[in-house]
Amino acid sequence: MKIENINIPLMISGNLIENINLNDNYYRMRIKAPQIARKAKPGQFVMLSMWKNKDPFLKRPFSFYGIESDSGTFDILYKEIGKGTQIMAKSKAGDLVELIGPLGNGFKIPENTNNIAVVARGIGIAALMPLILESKKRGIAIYAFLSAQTGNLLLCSNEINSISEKVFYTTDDGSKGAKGMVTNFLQNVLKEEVIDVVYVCGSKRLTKHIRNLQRKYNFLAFVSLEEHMACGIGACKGCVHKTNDGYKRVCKEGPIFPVEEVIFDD
Amino acid sequence: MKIENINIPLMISGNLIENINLNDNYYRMRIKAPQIARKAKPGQFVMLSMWKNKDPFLKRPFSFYGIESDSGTFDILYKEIGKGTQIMAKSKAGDLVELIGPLGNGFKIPENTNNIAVVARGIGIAALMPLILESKKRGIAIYAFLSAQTGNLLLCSNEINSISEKVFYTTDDGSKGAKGMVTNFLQNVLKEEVIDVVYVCGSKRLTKHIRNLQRKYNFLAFVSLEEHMACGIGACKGCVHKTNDGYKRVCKEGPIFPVEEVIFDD
Amino acid sequence: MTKEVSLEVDLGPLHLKNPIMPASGTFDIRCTLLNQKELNRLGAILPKSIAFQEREGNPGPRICETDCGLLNAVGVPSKGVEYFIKEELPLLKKANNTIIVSLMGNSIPDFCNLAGYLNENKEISALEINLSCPNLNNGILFGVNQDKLYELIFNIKKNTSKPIIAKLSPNVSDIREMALTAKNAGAQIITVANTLMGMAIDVDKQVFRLGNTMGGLSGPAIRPIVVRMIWEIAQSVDIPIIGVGGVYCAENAIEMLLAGASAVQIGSANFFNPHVMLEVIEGIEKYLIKKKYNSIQDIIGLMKN
Amino acid sequence: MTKEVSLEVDLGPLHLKNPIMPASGTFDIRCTLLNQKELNRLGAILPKSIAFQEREGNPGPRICETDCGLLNAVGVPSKGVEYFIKEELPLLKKANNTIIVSLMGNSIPDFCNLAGYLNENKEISALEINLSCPNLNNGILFGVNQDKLYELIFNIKKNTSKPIIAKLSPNVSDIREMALTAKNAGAQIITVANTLMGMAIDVDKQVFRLGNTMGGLSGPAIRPIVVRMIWEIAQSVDIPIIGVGGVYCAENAIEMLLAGASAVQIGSANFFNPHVMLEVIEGIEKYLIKKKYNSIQDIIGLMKN
Ligand SMILES: Cc1cc2nc3c(=O)[nH]c(=O)nc-3n(C[C@H](O)[C@H](O)[C@H](O)COP(=O)(O)OP(=O)(O)OC[C@H]3O[C@@H](n4cnc5c(N)ncnc54)[C@H](O)[C@@H]3O)c2cc1C
Ligand SMILES: Cc1cc2nc3c(=O)[nH]c(=O)nc-3n(C[C@H](O)[C@H](O)[C@H](O)COP(=O)(O)OP(=O)(O)OC[C@H]3O[C@@H](n4cnc5c(N)ncnc54)[C@H](O)[C@@H]3O)c2cc1C
Ligand SMILES: Cc1cc2nc3c(=O)[nH]c(=O)nc-3n(C[C@H](O)[C@H](O)[C@H](O)COP(=O)(O)O)c2cc1C
Ligand SMILES: Cc1cc2nc3c(=O)[nH]c(=O)nc-3n(C[C@H](O)[C@H](O)[C@H](O)COP(=O)(O)O)c2cc1C
Ligand code: FES
Ligand code: FES
Repeated sequence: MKIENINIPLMISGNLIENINLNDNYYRMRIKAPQIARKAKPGQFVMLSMWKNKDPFLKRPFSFYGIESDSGTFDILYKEIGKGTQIMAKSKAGDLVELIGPLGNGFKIPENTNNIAVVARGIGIAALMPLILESKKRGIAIYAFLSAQTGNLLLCSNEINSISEKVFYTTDDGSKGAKGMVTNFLQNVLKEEVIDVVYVCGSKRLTKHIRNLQRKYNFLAFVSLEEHMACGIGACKGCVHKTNDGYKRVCKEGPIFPVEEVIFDD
Repeated sequence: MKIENINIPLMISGNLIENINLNDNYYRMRIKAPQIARKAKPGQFVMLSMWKNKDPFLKRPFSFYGIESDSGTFDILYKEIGKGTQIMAKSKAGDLVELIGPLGNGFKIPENTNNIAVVARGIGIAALMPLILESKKRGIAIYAFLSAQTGNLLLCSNEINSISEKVFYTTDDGSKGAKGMVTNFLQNVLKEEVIDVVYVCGSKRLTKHIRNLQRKYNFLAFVSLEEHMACGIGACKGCVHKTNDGYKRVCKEGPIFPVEEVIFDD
Repeated sequence: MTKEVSLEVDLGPLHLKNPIMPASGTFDIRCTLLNQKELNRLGAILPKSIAFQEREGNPGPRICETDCGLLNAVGVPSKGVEYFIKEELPLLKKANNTIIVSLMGNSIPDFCNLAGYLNENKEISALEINLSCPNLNNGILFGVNQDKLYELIFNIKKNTSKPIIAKLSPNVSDIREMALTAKNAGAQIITVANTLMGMAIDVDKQVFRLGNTMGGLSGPAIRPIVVRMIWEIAQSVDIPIIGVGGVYCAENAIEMLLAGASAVQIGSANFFNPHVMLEVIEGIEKYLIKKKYNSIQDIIGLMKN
Repeated sequence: MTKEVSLEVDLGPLHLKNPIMPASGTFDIRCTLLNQKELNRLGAILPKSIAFQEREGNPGPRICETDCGLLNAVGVPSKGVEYFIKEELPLLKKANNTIIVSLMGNSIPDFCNLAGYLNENKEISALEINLSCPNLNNGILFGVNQDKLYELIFNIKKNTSKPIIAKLSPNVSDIREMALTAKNAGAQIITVANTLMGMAIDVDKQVFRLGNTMGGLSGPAIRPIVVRMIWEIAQSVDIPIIGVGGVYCAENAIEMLLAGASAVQIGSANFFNPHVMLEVIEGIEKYLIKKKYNSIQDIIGLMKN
């Protein structure tokens, strides 16, 4: 009777286990919430709040960065940018975290996938990390294409290095890896070999490049989109993104979309 | 040129030194803010906030409960009741406290005062405490009349016991001291001896009783009033209380007023 | 929860088991965290405004958080009335036996067609008329023009036998006049209010924060304005009122009841707390018990001039 | 602070060294934490509205905090214009060389007398007309009635040669009409906006939270509404605008400038941060430098339809 009964999200309180400042404005948070951790899939997200008063007003969406169903915890990798993330950055182990999740559709890894490329800029790697780990588990070869403003903002590079076939870096200032577009590296790879699926974080610029490469090299490609969200569960129709098939809710029909369906206005 | 230049309040950040839950919803907070602690006088108050976002929106007024100019700290005794005090109750040593103060006019202790009575209910004792200590220092005999809902809410009774001539208690439930109005005890004392000055916390009921006794026994009497405040410095005209001489700002002309000037509507 | 106390309210022809329901556009029966039993505990269910024909709604961004509030420029994406009846109404029917349907149109005939089309459906308990949404061709909004408002409600009435709830716009200088006009035109109930028109600008990027330039402000920020409007109408127009705007806890809802509302809708608060409607129902019950009232009727409109 | 960038603004006949000043009623020269030098850095000083004769203001409680906002029902306590000139104006003169005086009256003659009385004082740079405060005898507010607004401004103009700033009420359905009316009547500048009418009820005690039943809502809660109104006027009426409502940081003030305001008043934010006006001036300067503008003029009204 309820259409989405099968995958109904939960609203529960979690417990902050740790909150670590990685560098600059980047933090990693571990939250204990077994009911959510057990259901979470790569590419999905939670709506989260650590505030009781009404400023900030809404919950904030964050991708699962790590999922540990055994210990009933999940991780979030986040960047401090505004009101909500400032409160998160100051929070301490033991604090309560109000959660709604898991939300959204998650990444699809088609059967018989031999290799994938992940393309991310900065914090965009957060959503892709569990996908990388899951792919590794399934024995899929991973090509990682990572970019950032500067070297020390190339997040999780050690971890990704250790489990990927190949990792390519670019930084805007050239402080690590090359300068320039990380998708040029991808193009070089595509010239040499077949990549089954490309996954890209929500960066408009990167996604457009992937779309262009896709037209040429014909691979499956998925993007994880971000839009401002009020509810996260599909009720408010606030988080839409333009697609070939009209406006789609990022929280409900997404956040993962086939790259070829997404339309960026310019 | 600036009329109140002599006593211009400061706006500074203080440091929370400790925050102790005394019992139930009652807390004591020690704040390091030497510039304010050095200027503070009994009966004055600070406007305080420990929140950066806009809910709660205003600062909150609190009386000086303890003043230690040597260590540059002052104490606040407070009851957790709403948005602001809830945040205060959760705060920890090291947190920043935004302060404006010292504010208001403070208690007057006339020359040649031999004895005083202090009359307080519950948290009302907070503003009177530094007055008691100051009186003690000056060798003035103190009669304390304390009431509360129940015994364990008779705050600071040990401390007051140790420095007062006599202490009278009433509780609503009779769990400590007598039941009934604490001002009946005062009346008994007044029948026997002359009290130079009576100081009462802002309780409307107590103040009205004092006013009646004052008519009969003719003593000086001062009350510490409370009104909702926006600015605390006299600018907004928001915190007025009715007096014989029209509306007076509690933050500026008060919070301490001669009892006979104050008008309570009913 | 002891059942000593009655939460039942009557809004003219409309009887509710309790006064709490979602505000249109903030609740979707297809994406709710509430289960069947919980949905049935609501006083009514009120889905997002529907249009006669399919509409896609506004371009993004549609949502922008403000201080204690939310600007939205969702518009009214709708799959049209036929889809609504086929796909959504059956779900609503199973969830609750009081269903209020919110109507949106671009013109008077638009609204009338919609009302007429729905008139047969016995499952629908009342129609709420969304007066503040779209522009008429001549640029005048129903919600801020007394003559247009009268004409609209008067004509809708001709096309339906269902109770009409006029959902007023708060963007007016005298809400009492609008309520009176709606009543005179035939509305049996007033909902006050829809969102206040607002705007936000990203000063770094120098762009409007909403795709549609302006949007409607909802949330706690606006509650004092709405409470005032409820009270003004309650003092001057004899018509049952549904209050809506910024309610996020039982105390907020009780404030509206005391001001004169007979029912209360909850909108934006559902977003950060999908259980809020249930908590408010419980909280009202507790309040009545604590204050020793037998019925919620005892507190509706308690605050007089 | 490098001085490469100009913050000077012209509002018709009124020249300001920068766009930031206090909102009437939220700043008192006799009780400020700002020192002489700091006071002189403000674009202008604007004390609380004055009345011709002494008035005591409203009974308490006069203040009530709401979510991200503040309801006030202070009314306009005033010692009268004579006292103002003798006791307050000399202090203002020493503090800043642009003094704007806010006028409040119960009737048109009231306002005219006040304007006439002040006309001689060379220290006063402009008069701001508080249109939303008191009730006329017949219960119509100047700020929400076009005809009354026109009549009032038109008549005040006859009694003064000083620039007239019409401070509009936001409690209207079309702020553009009000701005146009004020302009046509002779106002050279518009301040938008005063407070939105609101109410709050203490549900435990079942009493109004304000002594005067209703009050005016100010603070961050209302900023999106005011930004929208500034923008609406800027798109349609050719008159300089002073924006006011909910500004508490440079970003908020810049939002209003981008929307079309040439100056910005700061009200309630002074209460929790008495240094806010100075911080905003510095913040605007930094923004202009960072974005490589030479003058604040480059960003005023940048957001177009
Ligand atoms: C599906 C999804 C997954 C995300 N995963 C991550 C993640 O793993 N790590 C991470 O650091 N960030 C992630 N983001 C972005 C993150 O939600 C924002 O950075 C965060 O909401 C900012 O909140 P704030 O209060 O600090 O910023 P403010 O600017 O104060 O927020 C104001 C409003 O804008 C919204 N907002 C601001 N930036 C964004 C954004 N980029 N996307 C959506 N809403 C935004 C906020 O939610 C809030 O409603 C994700 C966003 C989405 C939609
Ligand atoms: C001069 C003065 C001295 C005070 N000294 C003390 C003290 O030493 N210890 C103590 O516990 N309390 C004291 N109070 C009362 C204290 O200010 C309030 O308890 C506090 O503001 C409540 O804030 P809240 O956010 O927790 O409550 P909320 O109810 O959420 O506050 C909402 C609004 O109401 C105001 N408010 C609520 N209660 C009061 C009150 N009793 N007086 C003034 N404003 C109020 C708040 O400041 C705020 O603006 C004093 C008040 C004044 C005026
Ligand atoms: C995202 C969103 C969508 C809305 N859609 C509608 C709608 O379709 N029809 C309508 O009448 N009101 C709509 N509203 C207004 C709400 O029903 C309600 O009147 C308003 O949000 C104030 O209540 P709140 O403060 O509790 O949210 C919408 C509000 C929001 C936030
Ligand atoms: C306590 C208080 C008193 C006010 N008094 C006046 C006044 O006397 N005259 C006037 O024109 N506006 C008055 N206002 C309105 C402010 O000038 C301003 O228009 C309004 O508060 C919105 O700005 P803000 O959100 O920055 O406070 C008053 C506002 C407050 C909060
Ligand atoms: S956030 Fe509400 S529909 Fe996506
Ligand atoms: S609180 Fe503003 S005048 Fe007293």
